[in-house]
Amino acid sequence: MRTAFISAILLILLGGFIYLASDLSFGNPAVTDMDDYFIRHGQEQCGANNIVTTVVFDYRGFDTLGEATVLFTAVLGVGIMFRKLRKGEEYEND
Amino acid sequence: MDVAWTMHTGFGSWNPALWLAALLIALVVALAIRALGRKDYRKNSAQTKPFISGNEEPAHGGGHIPASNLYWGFLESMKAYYERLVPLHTGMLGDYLVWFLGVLAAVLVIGLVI
Amino acid sequence: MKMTKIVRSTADIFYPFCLIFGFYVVAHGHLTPGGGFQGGAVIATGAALLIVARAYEDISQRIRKNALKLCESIGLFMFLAAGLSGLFLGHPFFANWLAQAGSIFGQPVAWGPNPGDLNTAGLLPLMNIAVGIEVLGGLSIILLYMISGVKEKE
Amino acid sequence: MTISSIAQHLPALLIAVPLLTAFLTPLIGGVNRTLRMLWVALGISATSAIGLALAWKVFTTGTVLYVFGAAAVGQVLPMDSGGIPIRIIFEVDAFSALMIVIASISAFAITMYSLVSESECSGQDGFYALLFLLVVGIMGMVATGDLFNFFVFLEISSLAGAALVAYRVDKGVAVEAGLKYALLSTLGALCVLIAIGLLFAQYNALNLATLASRLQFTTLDKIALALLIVPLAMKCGAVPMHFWTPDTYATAPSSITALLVVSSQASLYGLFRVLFSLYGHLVQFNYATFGWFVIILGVLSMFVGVTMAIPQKDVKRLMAYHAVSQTGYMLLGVGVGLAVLGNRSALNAYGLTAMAGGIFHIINHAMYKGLLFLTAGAIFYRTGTRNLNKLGGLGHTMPWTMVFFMIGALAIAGIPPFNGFASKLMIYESVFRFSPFLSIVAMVVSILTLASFVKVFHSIFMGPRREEFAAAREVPAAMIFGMALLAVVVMLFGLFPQTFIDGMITPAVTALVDRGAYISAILGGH
Amino acid sequence: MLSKILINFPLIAVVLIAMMGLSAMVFKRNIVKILMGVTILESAVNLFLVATGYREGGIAPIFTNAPSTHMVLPTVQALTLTSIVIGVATSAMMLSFAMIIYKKYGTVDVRKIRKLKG
Repeated sequence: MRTAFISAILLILLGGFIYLASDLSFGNPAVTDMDDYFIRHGQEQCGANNIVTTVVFDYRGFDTLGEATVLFTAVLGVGIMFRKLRKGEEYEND
Repeated sequence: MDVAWTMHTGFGSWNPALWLAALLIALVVALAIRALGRKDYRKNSAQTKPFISGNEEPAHGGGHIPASNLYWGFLESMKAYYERLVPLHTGMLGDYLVWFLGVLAAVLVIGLVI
Repeated sequence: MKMTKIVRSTADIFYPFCLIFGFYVVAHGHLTPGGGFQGGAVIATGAALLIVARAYEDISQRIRKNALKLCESIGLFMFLAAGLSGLFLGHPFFANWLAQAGSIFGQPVAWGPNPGDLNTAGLLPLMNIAVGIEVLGGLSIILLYMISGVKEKE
Repeated sequence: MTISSIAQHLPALLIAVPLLTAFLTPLIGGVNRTLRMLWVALGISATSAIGLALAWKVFTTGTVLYVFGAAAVGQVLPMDSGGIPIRIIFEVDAFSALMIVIASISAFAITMYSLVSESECSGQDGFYALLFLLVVGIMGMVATGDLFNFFVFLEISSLAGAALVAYRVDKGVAVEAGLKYALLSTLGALCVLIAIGLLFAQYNALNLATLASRLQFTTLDKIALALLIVPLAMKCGAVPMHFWTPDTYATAPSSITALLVVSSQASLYGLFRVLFSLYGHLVQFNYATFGWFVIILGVLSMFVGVTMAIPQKDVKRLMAYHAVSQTGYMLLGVGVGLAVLGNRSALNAYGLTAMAGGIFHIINHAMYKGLLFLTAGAIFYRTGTRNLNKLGGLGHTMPWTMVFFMIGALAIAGIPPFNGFASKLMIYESVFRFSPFLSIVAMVVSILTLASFVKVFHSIFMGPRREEFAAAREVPAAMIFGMALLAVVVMLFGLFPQTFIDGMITPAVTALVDRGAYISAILGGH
Repeated sequence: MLSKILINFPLIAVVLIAMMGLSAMVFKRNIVKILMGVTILESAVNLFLVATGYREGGIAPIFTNAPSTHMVLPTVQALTLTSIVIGVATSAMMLSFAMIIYKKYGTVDVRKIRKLKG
C-alpha cells in the first residue's frame, strides 16, 4: 500500500521532470542578455580573464560571501556536535 | 475618541480603552459590593471554615489534577478523530519526505491541470 | 589503525605536491579555471591524504585543530574585510575598487583573448586567497572532527 | 565613516555586522567568557539598531535599494547594460521592513535571554556564532531582491537552525530533530534551486523584479511556481508538512525556538513574495486556485495544529503545535486576499483587510509565541523538566514568569486587550464576508487554543508547592528582561492597534499587493 | 520527440539521476543511504544548472589564450559552484548528525529513530 502510494507520487514527479526536460531546448538558451553583458564587459570592468571568477567574486560576490558563511556554519555545527559534553548537560526526554 | 485607541476593521471598530474602562468599572462595583459585607465575624471559628456540604475538607494539595487527566472528556468524545490523526505523526523521516513529495505532486497536478 | 609503510611514505611524498598545486589554483583563480574554493579543496585533499594514511594520534599532533580554526576565521574575516573595504572609501559593499587602479593587482585589461597577467583583477585575487585559506581550514577541520568522533566511540 | 554614509549603507551593514560578530566570536570566546558576553551583547545591539533604523528609513522615505558592488549605491541599471540589473540588489520595501522589525526585536530579546539561560552549557562559542548566523539568514531572506541570494540565505538559516536544534544533544533526541529539520530543509532548498534554474533558463535573470516583468506563465513557470511555494509552505510549518515543527521546536533550546519561529515566518515572507510580487497580477494567473490552496493549507494548519496540541504532555511540544495553528491564521488571511486579488471591488471590500489581519498576525505571533517559548525555557531552566504531569505549584516561586506566561497565553488566545485579539478580529470580520464557514472555524480554533493554555497554566503554576521544586526560584534578571521586552511589545500592539496598522501594516499590504511598484522600483517606469 | 530527446540528452540524464536520488530517499530505511540520495539529487540539480547555460559550440568563459569569444553562459557556472559548496557543507553536517545518532541510539534505521512522535 505504502509502496504503491509512493510509486504513484514518484511517477507524477517523473512526468513533470520529463516534461521539463523535453520542453527546454538544450544548447540555445532563449534570452542571454545578462550573460552577454558579463562576457562583453566583465574583463574590462574587473580585469580578470576568468569570467566565472568575475561573476563569482565581483558581480555576485555577495552570494559567495553567503556560500563561505554556509561552510563556516557547517564547520560550527560539526564542531558543536563532537564537543565534550559536561555531566548532566543532557536532558532525558520522556 | 483618540484614533490611536480605536481600531477600525472596516466593518466595525474596537477600542481597548473602552474595554479597560469597563473592566475598571466592574472592579469598582465588585469592591463596593464586597465593602457592603459584614465585618463582625469571628476569626478561625466555624464561620470561616469552608463548608463542603458537610463533608470533611480534603487534604491540602490533594486537589491538583495532573495535565493528562484534564480534558479527559474532550479526548474521549473525539476518540475517533484522534485515533485517525495521531498515528499519522509517526516520527519516521521517510514519512516526512513522502508527505512533502506528495503535496508537491498534488500541487503540480493542480497547477498543470487547472 | 596504521597503514603500511608504502602508503605512509607515498602520502608524505604527495602531500607537498597537493599543497603546491592547491596554492597554484588559488593564486591563478582569476586567469585559469579554479579559484579559492577549488584550490582550498585541493589543499584539504592533502590533509585527507595524511589522515587516511596515518593513525589519528600523530595526525592530531601534526595538524592542530586550533590552527585550522584560526585559518578559517581569519580567512572569512579577510574576505569580509575585502568586501567592506570599499565602504570606507565611499564605494558600496563588495565594490572592486582596486581593479584598473594601476596599483597592486590594478593592471588595466582590454577586452579579448590575451596570455594573462597575474597583476590584474583588483580585489579578486585577494578574495581568492582569503577564501582559499578559509576552505582549507574548514574542510580539513570537518574531517578531523569526524575522525575524532569515530575514534572516541571505540 | 560618517553618519550619512552609514545611513546610506544600512542594508549592507544589516548583513555585515552580525556576520562580523559571528566570524570573530570563536576567536574572542577563546580569550575569556566575560569578553565574549560583552561582544555578543554589543553585536546584537548594533544589529537590532541597524535593523530598526533601516525599517524607519523605509517607512518614512519609501523603498530602499542597495546594489552590491556597483559604481554607486543607487546605480541599479548600469549605463551599458541595456536596462537590466546585473548585480545583486537588496530591495527593502515596507513588507520587508516589517519582517526586519520583527527579527530585530525578537533577536535582541532572545540574545539577552540566552546570555544567561545557556550559561551552563558547553561549546558556547559555536552557539553564539550560530545564533548570529541564524539572524543573518533571516535578515538576508527578508531583505534580498534576488532569487538566488534568497536561496543562499535560506540555506544559511536552515543549516544554522539545524545545528542549533541539535545543540543540546539530549542523548541523541535533539540530534534526531536536527537531522529531520536539516534533511527536509535541504530537500526544499533543492526544489527551490530547480525552480531558479527553470526561471533562469527561460528569462536569463535572477532579480525578482526583472523575472516578474518578463514572466510569461508558461507551463514551465507553473512547474517552477509549484517548486517554489511547496518548500516554502513546508518551511513555515503548514499542515500536512508540519511534522518537523513539533520535533524541532520541542527539542531546541528555548531561546532558539523563539528565533526559529521568526525564521519560519521569514519563509512565510518568501511564500507571499513569490505568490504576490513574482506571480501575482499575471493575466493567466489563476487567483482562485492558488488562493484556495493557501486557504486550505491555512485551515488545515489551524485545526490540526490546535487539536494535536490539546493532548500533548511536553509543554514546548504543545506550544509548537500552537505555532502551527497560528501560522494557519496568517495563511488564511493572506490566502483570502490572494483569492480575490483579481476582483478589485472584493479586494477593496474585504480582501485588503484580511491581508492586513494576516500580516498583523505575523508580528503579533512572533512576539507572543516568542514570549511563551521564553517562559517555557525559564521553567525548564529552574525545574529541569518539560513534562506537564511533573510540573505544578510554580506560581508561588516564579511570579514574574507566571505573569509573562499569562500575558502570552491571553494574547495567543485572542483575549482583549492583547495584540492577538486585534489581528484575529480583523481576520474574523473580513473572512466572514468571504466565507462564513472559514471564519467560524477560526473562532472555534481560537476557543480551543484558550482551552489548551488554561490546561498548561493550571498544570504548571497552580496547585500547592511541590517539594521537588522547593529550590526553584525566580529566573535571573537578564531572562526577565528578555521576557519583559516582548511582553511590553505585546501590550503596546494590543493597546494601540490602529497606530501600528496605519504605520506599518497598511504600507506592508500595499507593498505586497502593488506588484507594479515592486517592479518599477528596479526597472523604472513600466 | 525522439530527436528532441537526443538533443536534450543531458536533461534526460538529469531526470534519471534525480529520480534515482528521490527513490533512494523515500524507499531506503538506512539514514546514510537517505543522505546518499540527497547527495545524488544535489548532483542532478547541479548538472541541470550547468546544462541550462550551454550554448551550441561555446567554449569555457575564460579569455586566457581563448580560441574564440563564443562562450557559454558564466552565471549558471557561478551558481553551480555556490550550490556545490553548499551541498558539501550540508552533507557534512547531516553525516555528522548521523554519526552522533548512531553513537547514541546504536542504529541508523529510520524505523527505530523515532523517539519524537505523536
